[in-house]
Amino acid sequence: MRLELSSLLKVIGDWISSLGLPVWLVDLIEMCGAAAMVMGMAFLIILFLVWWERKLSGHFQQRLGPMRTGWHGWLQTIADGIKLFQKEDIIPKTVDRKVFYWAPVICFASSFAAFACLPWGKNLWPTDLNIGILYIFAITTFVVISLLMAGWSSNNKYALLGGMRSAAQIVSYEVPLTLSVLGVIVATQSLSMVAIVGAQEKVYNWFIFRQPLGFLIYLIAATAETNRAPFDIPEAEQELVAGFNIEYSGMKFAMFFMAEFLNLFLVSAVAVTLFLGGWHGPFLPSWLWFLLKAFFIVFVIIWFKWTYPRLRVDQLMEFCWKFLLPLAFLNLIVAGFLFR
Amino acid sequence: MAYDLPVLSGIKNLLIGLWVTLRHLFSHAVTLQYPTERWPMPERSRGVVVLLSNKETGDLNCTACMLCAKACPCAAIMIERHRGDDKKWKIDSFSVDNSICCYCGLCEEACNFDAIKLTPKYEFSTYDKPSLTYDMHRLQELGRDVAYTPRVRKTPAAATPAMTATTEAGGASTPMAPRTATETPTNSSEKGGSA
Amino acid sequence: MADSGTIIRLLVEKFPSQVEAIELNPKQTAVQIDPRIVVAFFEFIKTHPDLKMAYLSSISGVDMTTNIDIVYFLSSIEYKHKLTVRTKVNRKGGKIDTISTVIKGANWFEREIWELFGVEFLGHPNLTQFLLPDDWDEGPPMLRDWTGRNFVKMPEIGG
Amino acid sequence: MREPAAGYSEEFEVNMGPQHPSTHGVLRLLLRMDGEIIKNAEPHVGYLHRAIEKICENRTYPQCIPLLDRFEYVTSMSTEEVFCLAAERIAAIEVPERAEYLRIIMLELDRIASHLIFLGTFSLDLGAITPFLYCIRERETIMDLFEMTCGQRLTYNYIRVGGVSQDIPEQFLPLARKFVDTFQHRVDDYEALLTENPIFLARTKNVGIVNKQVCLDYGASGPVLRAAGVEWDLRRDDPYSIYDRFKFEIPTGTVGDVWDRYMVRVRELRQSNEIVRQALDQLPTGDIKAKMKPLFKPPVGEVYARIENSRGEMGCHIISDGSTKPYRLKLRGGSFCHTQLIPEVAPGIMIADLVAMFASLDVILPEVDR
Repeated sequence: MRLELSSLLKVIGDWISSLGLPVWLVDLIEMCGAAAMVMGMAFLIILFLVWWERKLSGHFQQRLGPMRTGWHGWLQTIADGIKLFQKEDIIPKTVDRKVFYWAPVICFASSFAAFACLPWGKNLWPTDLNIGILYIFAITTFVVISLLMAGWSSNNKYALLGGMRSAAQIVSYEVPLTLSVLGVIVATQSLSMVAIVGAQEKVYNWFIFRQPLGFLIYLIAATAETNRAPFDIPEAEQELVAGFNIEYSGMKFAMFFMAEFLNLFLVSAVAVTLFLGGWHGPFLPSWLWFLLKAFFIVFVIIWFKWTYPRLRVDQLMEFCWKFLLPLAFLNLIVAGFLFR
Repeated sequence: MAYDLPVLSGIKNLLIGLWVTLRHLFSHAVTLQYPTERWPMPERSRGVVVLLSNKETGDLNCTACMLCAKACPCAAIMIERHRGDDKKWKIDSFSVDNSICCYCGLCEEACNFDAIKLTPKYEFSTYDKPSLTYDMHRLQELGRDVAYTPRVRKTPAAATPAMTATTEAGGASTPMAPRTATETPTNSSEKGGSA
Repeated sequence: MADSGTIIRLLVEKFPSQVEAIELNPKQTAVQIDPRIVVAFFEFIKTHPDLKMAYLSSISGVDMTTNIDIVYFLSSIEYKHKLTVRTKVNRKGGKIDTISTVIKGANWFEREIWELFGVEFLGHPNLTQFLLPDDWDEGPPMLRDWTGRNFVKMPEIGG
Repeated sequence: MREPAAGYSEEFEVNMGPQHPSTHGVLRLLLRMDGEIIKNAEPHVGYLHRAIEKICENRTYPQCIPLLDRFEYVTSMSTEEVFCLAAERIAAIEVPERAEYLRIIMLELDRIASHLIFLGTFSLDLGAITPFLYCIRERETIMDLFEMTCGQRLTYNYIRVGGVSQDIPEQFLPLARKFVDTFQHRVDDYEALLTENPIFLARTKNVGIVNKQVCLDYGASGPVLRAAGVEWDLRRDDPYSIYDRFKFEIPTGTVGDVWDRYMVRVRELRQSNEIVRQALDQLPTGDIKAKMKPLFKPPVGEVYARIENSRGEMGCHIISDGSTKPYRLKLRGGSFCHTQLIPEVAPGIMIADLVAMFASLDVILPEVDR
């Protein structure tokens, strides 16, 4: 009854295998199909998120946000995309060309690769790695490398400062992030995302109720991971004039821009899977539950951005190492006792 | 820690901040979508300078007395005139360079004959600077539809030609606002008008 | 709040020959001092217990066609009284001691007067150009007889 | 502040400005930095020098006023006031009651508008974008009040020597009263977003301290001086106009750090709001300009008038030689001295603090360059 997409996919899968193609070809097609679907889903989400953030920030500040392109400006992101696409992609002369060229690619690819093992709905996931959560955190640290590459290769003082700062920030917030997630893994005894979601059938055993401190630490560390508001030091416009992506323009800048929003959605999707019971929910189809919860977390993170001032670099580090980390350890110890 | 803060009051204030922004999320937007919705300009707002003309006869009120040109701080008003046969000044050309004009309204206050006025019009941007210098006809066209109440005159103004520099500073300039009774004894034109 | 009489009496006692009171249109406590004693004078009014004029509002240069006047405006925060101090410096190549050693705030005011009037401030820590464009070579512009290359005086709109 | 490692670390120079988003107007700060810590900061000004004083020597008194609006365009009402005050003292003109009250209303509204600009850009520099929009929303109401009376939103040209140019229209009073009543809650909103916010406190407490001694040395005035704990407000200590008829306190800080300067200005917002309310209550009827000849020709004289505008002491030194044009006009703005003290305070702090400290000085560059 609940319009599950997974049954539809099973029908397509059976039809392909019934074509009598060799086994390896069938797997290949299925994998490419899954990848294509996730790619399409990711781009749709980016389009929606960019528009949504501009409308939300508008209404937070008592203005309307984009209104001119289509009804309430829903074509705005497409217009931005076209503009960035046809803009001249300037590569400054004094720039280390290869590193400069590959930095945005790595940034976008690493945050997109983590979409592979997100459980979008009931048996609706590209792959179910048994080391799901570890894979996601491992892949997303590539972003740090790309920021350093961008900062260093742009041969520009401000970009260098911005790159260094963002690398230091993401590396140091990686630690409380993983520790807060360990609390959940201790309870579910498994790294696989599907198993984690499986352990949260009923609402009362969602991990947000069993691990509230873990959820809070995760949320704070996640906003820091995506370089967004109170922690958006790398492109602190006032001090460093756009930080590491000063020299980028055209599609390269678009790649960084998209990577940021992909990261934002990824972080909230992982939060939903770990703490808000993934795709479990009463009436609506499972994938819709997953998207609604993810967009709620995205709303909270956007909400932070438009309310809080920015922390200074050393305060940000001290907050992480001297405040968030001990809290994460405490949370892990409590989780250890709780789920013996 | 650079700032040792009681954590609880910190969290409380963070939440208060969130509540303020959320409250504004649902309040009505105050912005105006410009080309479609326009701001009703107050009638005193000082926009482009125009020359007013008599409703019936249609010719300019201006008697080429050069008071506005003297009063202008940026010398944006250029007037050429010649002495007509009946000893009165006739105006040849009157141009205002809108790229120099600073829209201060001193010319309007200096004019004794309601000839020049700043109207609430503001959309006159162009691509090239020379076209910002408006000549007499353009100023007159702009001023056609501008409503103004001519000043009450005690005796018909016998505007003697040699106008000494009398910048009439004082008294409300725009006709609509209540004029105060500032009797400014000027030797030339008789002007009064009490509120 | 010492009234102007006591202030001037105190000053004239301390510097008998070099300080005399002057009358200006709106009544105010103003003194004319000899440029040579500038530093000592300001040291005195800043530290004297009854005066304590430590707050320098501003220094303005005035081109009086015969010479250049430098006018200091001082007030005291504790006693809330004010003082205007005038000195004369000759017009071309005038020299006067800097008071930025006594009151640090005078630094930029003097630098501006050096740049716009051409008055030399001896011992000024950093007498370099700062308001006018870098390639300014038309001399101090605020002098009344100054005419630059493309300086157009506003036309007198006659009859 | 942690000292950087003793090992050799090569310092590098960074240009903050002149096209930097956080320098208000056009200021270039040449920073020699060792990593994040600033070794010394050297302000380069002069990008906005328009020689207002030279031009005014060739303009009659009424013609000077539109020029003075552009001297400090955020509170141009206070520049007009100080110029007219000086001219009236030379010519010994008595300004009628209603004109004085109108001037006070306009001045205090102008101070509120200027402090709102400060609040907006200050929080913008610290990263909080939303308060800027809320402050500008309030400022729009004030701009409408000004446009309704004098026709312009920024360069008002409203105050004349001897009074004001035009009387207020009918719809001014109801709108002004509505603004005065609702403004308190709006300030509560700003405070809720910023004042107790732990991130804001972390960025502003004990940061960029301009203590009392530095203030007095460099002639700092206004909120910067009051934040350092000195209770000095020209409206009370060097009274002009009719400020003695209004009840208002002078908020002062303690340490003189960024938070104190912010807090002094927020409290001043509330005080000015009270002054406008009292002035609206006591607004008498009567003439709006003194009786005088149309061509203003003051006697020979010299005066230095000064008023308390939102940035500190705004001074105007006029020397008149009896002609219709001022012989010499010298303008003194608060920002001139506040920019001067940056090299004294900047060494040793981080670049993010320098931005916060500079924003809290509320410096406006046209006032520095004239």
